[in-house]
Amino acid sequence: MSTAPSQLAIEVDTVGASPGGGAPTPARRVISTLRRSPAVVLSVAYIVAVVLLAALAPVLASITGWGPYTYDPEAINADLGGIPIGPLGGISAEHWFGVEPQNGRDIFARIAQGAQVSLLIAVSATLVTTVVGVVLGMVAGFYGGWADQVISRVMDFLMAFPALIFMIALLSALPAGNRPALLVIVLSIFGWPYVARVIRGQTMSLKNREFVEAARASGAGNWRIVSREVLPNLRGTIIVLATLAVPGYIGTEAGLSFLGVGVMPPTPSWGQMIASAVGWYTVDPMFFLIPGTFLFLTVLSFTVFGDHLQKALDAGDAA
Amino acid sequence: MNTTPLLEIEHLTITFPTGSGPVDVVRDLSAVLDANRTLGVVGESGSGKSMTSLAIMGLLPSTARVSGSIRLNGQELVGKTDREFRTIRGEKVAMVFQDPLSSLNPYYTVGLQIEEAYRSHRGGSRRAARAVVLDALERVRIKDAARRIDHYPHQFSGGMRQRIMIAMALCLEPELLIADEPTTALDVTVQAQILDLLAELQQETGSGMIFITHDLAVVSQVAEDILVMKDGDVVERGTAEQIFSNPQAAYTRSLLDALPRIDDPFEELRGTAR
Amino acid sequence: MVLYLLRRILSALGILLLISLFTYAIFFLLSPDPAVLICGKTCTPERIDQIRGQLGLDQPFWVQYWEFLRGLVAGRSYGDGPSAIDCAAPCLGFSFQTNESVTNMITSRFPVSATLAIGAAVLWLLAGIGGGLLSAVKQGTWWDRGAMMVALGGISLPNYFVALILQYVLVVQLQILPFPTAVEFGENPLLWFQSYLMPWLVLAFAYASMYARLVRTNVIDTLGENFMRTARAKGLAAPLILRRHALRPALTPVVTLFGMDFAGLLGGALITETVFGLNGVGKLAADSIAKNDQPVIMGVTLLAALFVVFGNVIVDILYTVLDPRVRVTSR
Amino acid sequence: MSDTILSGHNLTKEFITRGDGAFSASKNRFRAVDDVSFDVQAGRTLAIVGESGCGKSTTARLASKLLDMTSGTLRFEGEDVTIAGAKELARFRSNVQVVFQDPFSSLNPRHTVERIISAPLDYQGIKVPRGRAALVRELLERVGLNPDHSQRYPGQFSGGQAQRIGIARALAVKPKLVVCDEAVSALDVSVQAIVINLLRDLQADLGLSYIFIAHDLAVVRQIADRVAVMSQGKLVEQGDRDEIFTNPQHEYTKTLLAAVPRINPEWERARAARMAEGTHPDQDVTPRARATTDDGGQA
Repeated sequence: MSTAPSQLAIEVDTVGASPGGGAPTPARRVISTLRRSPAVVLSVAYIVAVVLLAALAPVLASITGWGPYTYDPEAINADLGGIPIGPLGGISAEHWFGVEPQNGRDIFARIAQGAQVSLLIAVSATLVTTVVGVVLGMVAGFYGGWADQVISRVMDFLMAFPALIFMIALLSALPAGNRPALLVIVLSIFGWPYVARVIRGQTMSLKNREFVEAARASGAGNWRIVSREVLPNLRGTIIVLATLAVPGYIGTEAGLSFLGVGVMPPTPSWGQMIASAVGWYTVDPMFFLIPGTFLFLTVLSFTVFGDHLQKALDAGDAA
Repeated sequence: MNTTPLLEIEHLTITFPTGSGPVDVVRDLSAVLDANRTLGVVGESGSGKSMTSLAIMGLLPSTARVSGSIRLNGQELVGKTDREFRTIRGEKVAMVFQDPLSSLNPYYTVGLQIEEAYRSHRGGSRRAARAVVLDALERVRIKDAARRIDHYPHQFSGGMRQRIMIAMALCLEPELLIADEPTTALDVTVQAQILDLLAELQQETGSGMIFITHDLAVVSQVAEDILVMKDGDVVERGTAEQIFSNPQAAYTRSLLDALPRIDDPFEELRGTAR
Repeated sequence: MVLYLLRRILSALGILLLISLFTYAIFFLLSPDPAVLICGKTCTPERIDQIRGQLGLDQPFWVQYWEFLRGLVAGRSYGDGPSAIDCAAPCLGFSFQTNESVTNMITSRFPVSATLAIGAAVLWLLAGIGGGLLSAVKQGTWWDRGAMMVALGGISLPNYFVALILQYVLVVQLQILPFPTAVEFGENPLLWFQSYLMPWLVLAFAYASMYARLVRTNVIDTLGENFMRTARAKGLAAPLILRRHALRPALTPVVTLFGMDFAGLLGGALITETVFGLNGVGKLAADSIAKNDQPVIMGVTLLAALFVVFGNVIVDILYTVLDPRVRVTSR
Repeated sequence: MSDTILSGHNLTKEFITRGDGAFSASKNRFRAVDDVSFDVQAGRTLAIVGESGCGKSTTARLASKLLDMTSGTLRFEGEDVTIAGAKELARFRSNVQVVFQDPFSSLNPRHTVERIISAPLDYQGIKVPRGRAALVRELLERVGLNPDHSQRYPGQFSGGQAQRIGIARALAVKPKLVVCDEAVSALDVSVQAIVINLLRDLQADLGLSYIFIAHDLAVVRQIADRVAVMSQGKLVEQGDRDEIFTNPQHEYTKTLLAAVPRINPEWERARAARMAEGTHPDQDVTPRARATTDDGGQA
């Protein structure tokens, strides 16, 4: 009925041309789009490598013979204030990424161990914030009324909080205890509103779509409508939000650890490794370059993957 | 009479590249339009009717390939650069679109949006332009124009917004007005007012008009000549009387048969066809 | 309009009150006894009791919180009689470490944070908006791809990592810049500029990247709007179309974002200030956290919250000015 | 003589709108439907017409119990369903189904056609002895779609096809009344004609009753038995179709009818005469057969 925008005629053709049998599901179409982008393939490959590195940290340590906490006095020059022996921060067949100044701990082992810690924290925080954010966002968006009022006010409040300063203050005041678990809790408290806000908005617009009314007219109750009509349409958004949340939490965890309130030594984390390298950056730049590069590439890969995922899903919706 | 017609389109073909090879959205379209006359272009969605008007305005996406000839007062438009088209757009050919709300910029007053059209072609002071704008708003029967000139698009109703679009198109007194589904988004009573207004204004200014629509009943009221389009092809052309009283193409006939009528002379006929 | 403003400010004050309550409660519950901290190692139980009495720590939580609030608004004095210490409004108490007035500590550090924030903001607005706009207009070209790749790097690189790289390359290797030092502008303008240059760049890089991506997306979305087609159909010149019709809708959301980001930075750029040793509010926060100096942490948190909350109010008001749809529907 | 299947008495719906501008928090009451009464006869079609914002869609939602009314009573087959418990509501839902305006928006894009069509059975816990898949195939065929397409997604169909899927869904629970809310407004003329024909055929075969909401009077003329005209929330006139179209009483109805664009009657007569003579070479191209292929219905 409307005047044809530029592609209309063309789209009609492609719709008609789709093969009779097993049509591609939306998910399969997205995956095949993503596989065509070299940036996505590289990112995913890198993420897989880091996950393997983290998962196999103990195995790798036994292969190289150096654990993350083992000192190697032979690898450092005590006379020169403890800088690593050899070029590039002591990179050698024995220590693949060199050693830490002063105590000679193997950087490769600590990177692997740090990957485990960082990923564990980021993924856990992502899981918690996604679940909490999706549930509260859908409740607020779908039911509206006082439920929405309460949830929205709490969200406003948490988002107005100077989160970083407060997280630091809170973490510094909290007892040592299980640092990674504390980090997950603190990150989640301030992280869920950002998920909930998006989910709430989308739920509100989905709620007014005719297919939700159609389901109601078909005799569906609220629970069925939420779980079977609304949730499947939020799937793409949730996946994108979660993918983009992971690098955010990795970065925040690293920042907090860099400031000395995150993961506590001797447990390694990438941010904390960079922090301990600050005093050495003039003489041993590899000490901060290696964990920094790992951190950067990890955040980058998740962001690239998330960006492309979002684009692919949007394109799928438009078609 | 051997004068050049206002608009002459010959063998116009518009092609878009797609993932599965090039697709013609308009194929070998020819048409002639004289001043003071209205050419109706009818077709269903995807028939290519809007593409033709965008080609005349030079507003097709840059990926589109255009071949054939479009001559305005004998001047060839196909192949002109975007910069060259600027002297045509607004000044010689103006356009009214389907959805007046999204066609107006929500951030600026309607006065400014009409004024900038005028001033970018004629120059002059803002004060002088404002007088022209006021006059244009009054000509499209906007009540209390002196106050409404400083209002924003969202403060007007759908019909009023379309009047503003028409005022914008007419303030430069173009020789050709292209109305692309100008009443589709409007209620039937408002549609009637807008159609009347367009007819009156055309009589005043003597401009030519291309009226694009999917609605056969509407086009029968406004157009003297009609093109029926389907999938990029012109399936039939003729005067309104020819098309409606003696359609030749099967497609035109099927469209006419399918058209629901308010006073239906075919009631019995359709009954037997069922 | 006045009513709206009033309501908005009231709700902002409410949020601030809640934040102060939460912060206060958390420190009240979680921190070790401040009296012990102040007193030091050689301390008698009597001395501790005396300090507690003077600071009002022997009072119940609500009384202490109320006193704190009253001090903020009306000022207060610790202890009584001739030994009482006066603290003028807005009173945030005294540092446990240095006994300095927290209000003074913050006001003396604030200019550094403001300088950092303003300088960085100028850079990132120029680079972010300019870069994003150019990318949008030249969509799909090498410039666009290059700029977006740099921006992707900018949002993925932790700024302390960038800081270390910059310092290593510019200061250690190339020796273009001196080691950053704390210099007043009046003392040595060149050195002052040089010591701020890297922090500005580091901070601006991250924000510029974010803004460039946002501006690009917004401009591309706006270019696809129907009213852009109308503008072209009117025969307007391309620069005018871009300047008037594309930019305003595309940049209005950027104003919101900028308000929030800038307000956040005024409350202190923790990491950047710490890395470059700039004595701003952010570094004050980091230092006081390290030393568990509660009144200072409390003060800095409240200041940051104040900026964020009122930044929010200002942005909302600005929005009603910038977007006529929000402005007029309300009448 | 037909029985009344659904009747609404003095239906009123008020919405409380919060001043959505930034500066006001005042609540306004807006009466979208104001004291509207109607009866739907079994096997017949009641059309409700009016311009945008007149309250006709809200009336449709009240009649299908998608919205709760502020006041008034709704009876289905004589039984008061104004306030329905879970059991009554379930019975109501299995008797009254809805077809919506936007064929794409009304189909969940993430579900297959089979799941969409069988959803009402699922939601109402209705068992199908011969299997859902078989029923879905049957329904697809009934509305003129290829039954082999049941595993496709809505995005793979044209507008007219998608609207047929919506109709098939409405038919799944064998309802007695179908509320069509602007069900053909979003379709091209030729597709519109096919869908209207389909609705008429279904009415004849299954004895369905319709409430047909539309803004297009010409469409209403084709399908309605009775017509109700609404303006600004009120029902201004109601009567048998021919009465309303040939002898409207209310000023508003007259304005509305006068505004409908018409083809010059002389041209129409000339064409009718030619068609009656059968001078057209390809007389066999009936609108229906022709347009079915355009729509791709059985393609």
